Amino acid sequence: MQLHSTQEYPDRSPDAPVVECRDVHKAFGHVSVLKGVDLALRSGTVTALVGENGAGKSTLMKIIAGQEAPSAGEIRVGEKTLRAASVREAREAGIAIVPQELAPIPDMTIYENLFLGRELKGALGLLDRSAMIAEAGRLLREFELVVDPRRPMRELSLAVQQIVEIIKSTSTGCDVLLLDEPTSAISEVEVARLYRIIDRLRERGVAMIYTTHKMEEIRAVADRVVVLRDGNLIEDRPAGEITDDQIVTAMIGRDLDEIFPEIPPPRDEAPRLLVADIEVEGFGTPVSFSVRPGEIVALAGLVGAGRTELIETIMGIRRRRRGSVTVSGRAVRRNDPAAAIGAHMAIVPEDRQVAGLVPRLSILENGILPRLSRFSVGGWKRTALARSRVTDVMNDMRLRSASLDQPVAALSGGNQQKVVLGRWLTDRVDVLLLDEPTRGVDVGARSQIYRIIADLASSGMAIVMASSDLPEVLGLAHRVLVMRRGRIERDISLATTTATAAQEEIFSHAAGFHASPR
Amino acid sequence: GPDAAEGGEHRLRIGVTVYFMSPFITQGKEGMEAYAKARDIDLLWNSAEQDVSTQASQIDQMINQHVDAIIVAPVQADSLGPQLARAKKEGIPVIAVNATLKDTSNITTSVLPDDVKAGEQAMQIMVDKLNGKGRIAILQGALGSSFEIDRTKGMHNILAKNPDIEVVAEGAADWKPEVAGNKVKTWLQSAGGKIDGIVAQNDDMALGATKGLAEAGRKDILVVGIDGIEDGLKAVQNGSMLGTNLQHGVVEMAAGLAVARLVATGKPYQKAYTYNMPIITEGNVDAAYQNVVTGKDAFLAKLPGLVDANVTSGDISAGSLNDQAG
Amino acid sequence: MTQLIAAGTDVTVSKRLAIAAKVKNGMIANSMSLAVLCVLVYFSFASPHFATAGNLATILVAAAPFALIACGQTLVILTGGIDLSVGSVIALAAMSGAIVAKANPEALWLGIAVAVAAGLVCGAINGILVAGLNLPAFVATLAMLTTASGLAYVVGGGAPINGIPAGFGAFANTTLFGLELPVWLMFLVLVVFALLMRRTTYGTRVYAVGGNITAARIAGIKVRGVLYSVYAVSGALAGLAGGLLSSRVVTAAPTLGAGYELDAIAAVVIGGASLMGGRGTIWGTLIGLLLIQTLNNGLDLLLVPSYWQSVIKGALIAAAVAVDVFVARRKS
Amino acid sequence: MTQLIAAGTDVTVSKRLAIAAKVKNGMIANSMSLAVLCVLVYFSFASPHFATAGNLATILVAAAPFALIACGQTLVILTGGIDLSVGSVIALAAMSGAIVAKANPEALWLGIAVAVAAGLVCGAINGILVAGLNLPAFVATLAMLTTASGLAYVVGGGAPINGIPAGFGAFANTTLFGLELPVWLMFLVLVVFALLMRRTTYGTRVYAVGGNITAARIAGIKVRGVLYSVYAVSGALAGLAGGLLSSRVVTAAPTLGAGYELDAIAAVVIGGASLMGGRGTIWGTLIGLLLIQTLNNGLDLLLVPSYWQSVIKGALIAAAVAVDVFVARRKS
Ligand SMILES: Nc1ncnc2c1ncn2[C@@H]1O[C@H](COP(=O)(O)OP(=O)(O)OP(=O)(O)O)[C@@H](O)[C@H]1O
Ligand SMILES: Nc1ncnc2c1ncn2[C@@H]1O[C@H](COP(=O)(O)OP(=O)(O)OP(=O)(O)O)[C@@H](O)[C@H]1O
Ligand SMILES: [Mg+2]
Ligand SMILES: [Mg+2]
Repeated sequence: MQLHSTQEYPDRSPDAPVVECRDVHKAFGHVSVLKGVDLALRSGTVTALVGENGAGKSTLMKIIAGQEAPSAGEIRVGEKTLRAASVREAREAGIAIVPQELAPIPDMTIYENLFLGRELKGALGLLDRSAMIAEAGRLLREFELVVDPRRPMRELSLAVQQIVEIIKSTSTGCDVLLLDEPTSAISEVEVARLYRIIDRLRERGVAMIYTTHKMEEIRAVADRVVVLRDGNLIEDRPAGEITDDQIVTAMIGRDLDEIFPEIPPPRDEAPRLLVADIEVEGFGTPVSFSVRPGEIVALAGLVGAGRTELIETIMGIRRRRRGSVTVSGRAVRRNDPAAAIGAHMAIVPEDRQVAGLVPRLSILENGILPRLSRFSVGGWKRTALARSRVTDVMNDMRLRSASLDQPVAALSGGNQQKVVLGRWLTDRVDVLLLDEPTRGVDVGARSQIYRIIADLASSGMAIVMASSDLPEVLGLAHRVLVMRRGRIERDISLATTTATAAQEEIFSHAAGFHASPR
Repeated sequence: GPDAAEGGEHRLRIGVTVYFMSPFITQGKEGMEAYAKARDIDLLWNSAEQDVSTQASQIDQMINQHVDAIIVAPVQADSLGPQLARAKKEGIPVIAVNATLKDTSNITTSVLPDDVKAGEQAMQIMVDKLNGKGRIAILQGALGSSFEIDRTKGMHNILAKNPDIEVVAEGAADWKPEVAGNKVKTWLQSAGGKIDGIVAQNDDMALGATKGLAEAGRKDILVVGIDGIEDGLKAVQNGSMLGTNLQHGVVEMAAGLAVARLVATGKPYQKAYTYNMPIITEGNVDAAYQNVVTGKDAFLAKLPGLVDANVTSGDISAGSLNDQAG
Repeated sequence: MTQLIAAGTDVTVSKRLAIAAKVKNGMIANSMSLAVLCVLVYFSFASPHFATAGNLATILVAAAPFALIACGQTLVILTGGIDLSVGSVIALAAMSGAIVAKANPEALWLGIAVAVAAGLVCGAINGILVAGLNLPAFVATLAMLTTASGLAYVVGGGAPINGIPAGFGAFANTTLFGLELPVWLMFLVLVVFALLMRRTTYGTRVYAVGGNITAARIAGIKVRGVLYSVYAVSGALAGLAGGLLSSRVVTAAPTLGAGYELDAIAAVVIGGASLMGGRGTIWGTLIGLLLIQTLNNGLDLLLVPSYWQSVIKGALIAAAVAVDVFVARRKS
Repeated sequence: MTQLIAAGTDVTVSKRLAIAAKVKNGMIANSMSLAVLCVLVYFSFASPHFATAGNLATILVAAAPFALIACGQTLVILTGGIDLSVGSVIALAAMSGAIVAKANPEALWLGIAVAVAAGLVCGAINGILVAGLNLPAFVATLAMLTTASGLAYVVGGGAPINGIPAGFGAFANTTLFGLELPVWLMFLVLVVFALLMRRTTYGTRVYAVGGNITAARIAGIKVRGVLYSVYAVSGALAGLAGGLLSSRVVTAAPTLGAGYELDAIAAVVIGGASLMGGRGTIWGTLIGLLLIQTLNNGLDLLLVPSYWQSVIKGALIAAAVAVDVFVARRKS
């Protein structure tokens, strides 16, 4: 299997940097985000770029890729200084990026997205669609993704979109590849496939930056670790010469104790959430389960197992044709998120860009969005009350922002995630549905969010959490429901199973090795 | 036409395409329908919604259907050359009604108002009232239509003879009262309030002007219009307008159909018919109001006879004002 | 400077910051207000008749019906929609109102009420088409534009309504403290809608639906209700505008209001709103409206020929928005 | 760039699948085509004059100028923009062309050339405003609508152009194999643009820019160039339409083409395009156009009064699109 059949790669001296950032500064208005970053990437190496949410990682990558102009400093490729904010020049210099916030063209098909800007042409210079479809199919199969390349992008889950984005950037024959949290939406099986691709690119001499908040990934791919804090590059060492604790300390400027808090056992009361015989759209097998007050139930499974669909169906976002959802003994009207909210349910959706936030509205307004009636009298907004409550919860969440009146679009990805969770906590929540709750959240904030989840559970909330992050599942949940093809394959109690055994069981059931005969 | 022989008796099918269903045309349609009913004519009525291209297609459609004659109130004076040439080739007579067609080579005859004269008459009313000296403003219709062009021309004909009349403002209010009201108020500002009269190219704008003047507290300023619509006649009755010109759509358009019938049945006809708009002032406004508004149904009942007589005599505006004339 | 909102942040400080930001973004720094100011100053110098109380009142009276429909249009555009039908809804409302007023000379206010009701019905149908049947707003309101315009002719049998009692003019022509009733009504509507959008949860809902409809739905906002309401409001305001327009000239024609939708949409977009939804303010719309209306009036005052007026207006609007866009990009 | 031709993949199978998918998505399953078919069948029964060769030719001739501007409009809308100016660009182009034709009776083709050139200039200015100065397309082209309309009056001194040599009518009225030249031109333009959009990288770029401008930029597409080009194309096609229209009736008036932009945009949107950009096809536009033009012709043939025509057209368009939307949602 070879990605590039015809491209020739010139010999390069292994020590000469392929791309170099020189004294890069960036400020948004008065907010200084990068304060003089020097970074040189060498051919065939993977540099892990780590840092807290809002440290400036994505900003640095965007500057390298020509999507943003630096306030000062320059990007050099070989002997040449790239023109600021010119995507074209960066591309021509061989720089490709998998952006953190994906940029698919939803109305185009997978293959059109894959070949955007480098379409295959046949006779008369006309597009050769069948060749593109065939080649796209091959690239997708290589990623073990069984999906028709002619499907429009908009029909695909975030995970598949992310995979397509990875394939798109890794198959261009680039010399520099910037991966900005490429694994935030995909599960471990896909991550492993990504590692294989990265290894191949490394052999081919591609210089890579890899941003992630997951220590295992750093360990798996990185040759070198670079830590950004508050816009300064404060650590730059070979991966072998730095410990996990050192990385964390460099990132957050202090030591971090145990990531996972103590989780008290669930209360021995009647179930707070009762899901009975509901069908996940597109699958057709009824699903039932219950969650007690104080219990954290994790949904595990591979990408496409139907976890997101299940959660959305419970919340009334997806159509529920049959079955019932009961909260504290009262049935919740179906297909009506407002009714679910009225029943004190809350959701943190998987894709915050599409489903979570109104990017142009301020943090404050996004903060009160699900609780408009609480923060108003007769429709009149109680701004002072809203401001103080939202300030409180966002402080609890350790949100980094210039002010509550900043549009959420201007926040870093992890901080946006905090807004999406925090905004529910201004009022009572009985059932909390979390879909990949720590997607793109840094370790410090993640342990903070885990603590909050634990606190919420101990206060009697019922929590359902879909997560592709296995340590998170094992460290937080009381119970794991393993999903496959829209049904619950297995109900594992973590109180009675060891972590390794549980992990093995989750894997095998998710992959279908234990598939029950139908 | 294919349906021509129907019970031995040839029932006429006449196509009509008008520029737009303006109030005038709507009124005229009633006249045409009354006449068509009395004389057993099938009317194929289309409106071009102010689009020449649509009108060209409608004429094509009528040629396709082999009508006996086409009556056209053109969107534009100098247009439709190829379509009318085709009609001529197919032997279908074309009669222009209400608005002119510049190229007369393809039209059989026409029934037209004298818009230049209407403009002259409107301006003359004003000039007479001001004794040949004063400051006036002119409200034009939508620029470029033949009505606007001819009425403007007529007004300037009179102005040329009266050098002591000063035009302080002249602009288009697109035939619309609300636009005219705003324009007039603005002009009053720019003229420092020194305007003696306003001549409008239709009654709608004249009425809008009277409203604008009332808002500005200047009911002393004289206003003249053209067309003689219901509210315009009323305004002349109650003195808020000085005068207008009556263009009686019912009479004018029905005359067009009567002429088309002459042509289609091979009777003799004149090369052109002209509708002269009677001047309406305080003195004769009541009779006009009677014809146009209060006694409309009675008037329609005797319209076919009146129109046939008019077409024969050649004076097609006769009876527009005085019903006893029919 | 990025700062962690420390526990116990002083609320008043962040409030003061918020106000400062608002002033900066919404008013002083808005170069469009400056453009309007330039136009005002230019006309004041160019014509001695421009900056007079009487003329300013004339501008306001002419602006009033546009302000009403532009308010409704702002709401619609904020949700990411568009209402092309307002022009012919004005005509239909005016015709219906005029017929009723003519038939009930003893209860002329019925005319205005019927006009508003007719507008509301049209708006509600738009709302059903867009919110209920998921038609693209452009198609739905374009269909309504055509239909309502046809109905306006049907109502009057193809002709304008003449012979309306003179008393019907009272609504638009009564003067209160030196200004006509429609002007006061315009002020009232502007203030009410500005408050509605800034200070009430309804406003937040409208912004949320336009900013991200999926997120709004998941946050429990009844998206359909919001969509429905903005079209209904826009229709009702168009109906009111139609009633006032026909009261002003004491007549009603099926062509009344034709093309007004473009002026109203232009005002909203010149005022900084995005046709993609989620961005725009009533204040911005007012500025856009003032620019258009001042140009109309000033160019008339300077006796610029009608067609040159079009040329100048088009060029100036493009220039003003270009400067606005340029400044906005420089700032960010 | 890399060449990624797979060895050993069964190309023919996937090709066959692709065709099947295309047929399903683009034609048979498109309920809008069905709506057009229903309308055609209804009129054929309702009027003996409808389904005649002569009448179908009349429909095609009337459709031709709309097809030209609708093609350009499709491109503009695919990029997420809108071109409101086409109506008055038609007028300006027709006026300029007519003046030149009148002055050069020995070289009448100059008239058409000048019309196209005038349209191209207007389109290019739109392109500069949108792509270069980042004006919202709505504002830029609305300003052009106003300006070009004013200029059309200026060119003719406020009046239509009279006295154009009759020979100027040859362009639009010459018949070739039973159909007028504009009809052949329409076919040509439709085929060329359909190919352009489906089979060339230019088409892909247009879709990409409208689908997600950031992604397009990241993929190295010259976004400005693409934006610029679609407005220029739209302007040039409007210019050509203006030339043909004035040749058809051998006249040119400043009001020619007024309001055509709405019909063209309606055709595009009825054909399934999204005003947000990225979705739509030339084929869909053609279907939308056929619906509108067939309704115009058939209702005229049935002698439906013009204002009832408006009502019926509005209601039918809303209904057809509602069914289309409903079917599309059911499918997905
Ligand atoms: N357009 C913008 N306007 C203003 N501030 C911005 C903008 N984009 C980013 N920022 C700010 O810049 C800082 C750095 O953001 P960036 O996205 O680079 O962080 P990051 O390191 O990638 O974080 P994460 O791990 O959450 O993705 C953040 O504080 C963010 O609020
Ligand atoms: N590997 C795949 N191959 C083909 N289709 C897939 C694959 N993964 C996902 N899909 C498509 O995406 C749809 C939903 O997947 P989605 O990722 O939302 O499920 P999920 O269980 O929530 O997964 P996760 O939460 O891990 O992303 C599936 O119905 C399927 O059509
Ligand atoms: Mg980031
Ligand atoms: Mg999921």
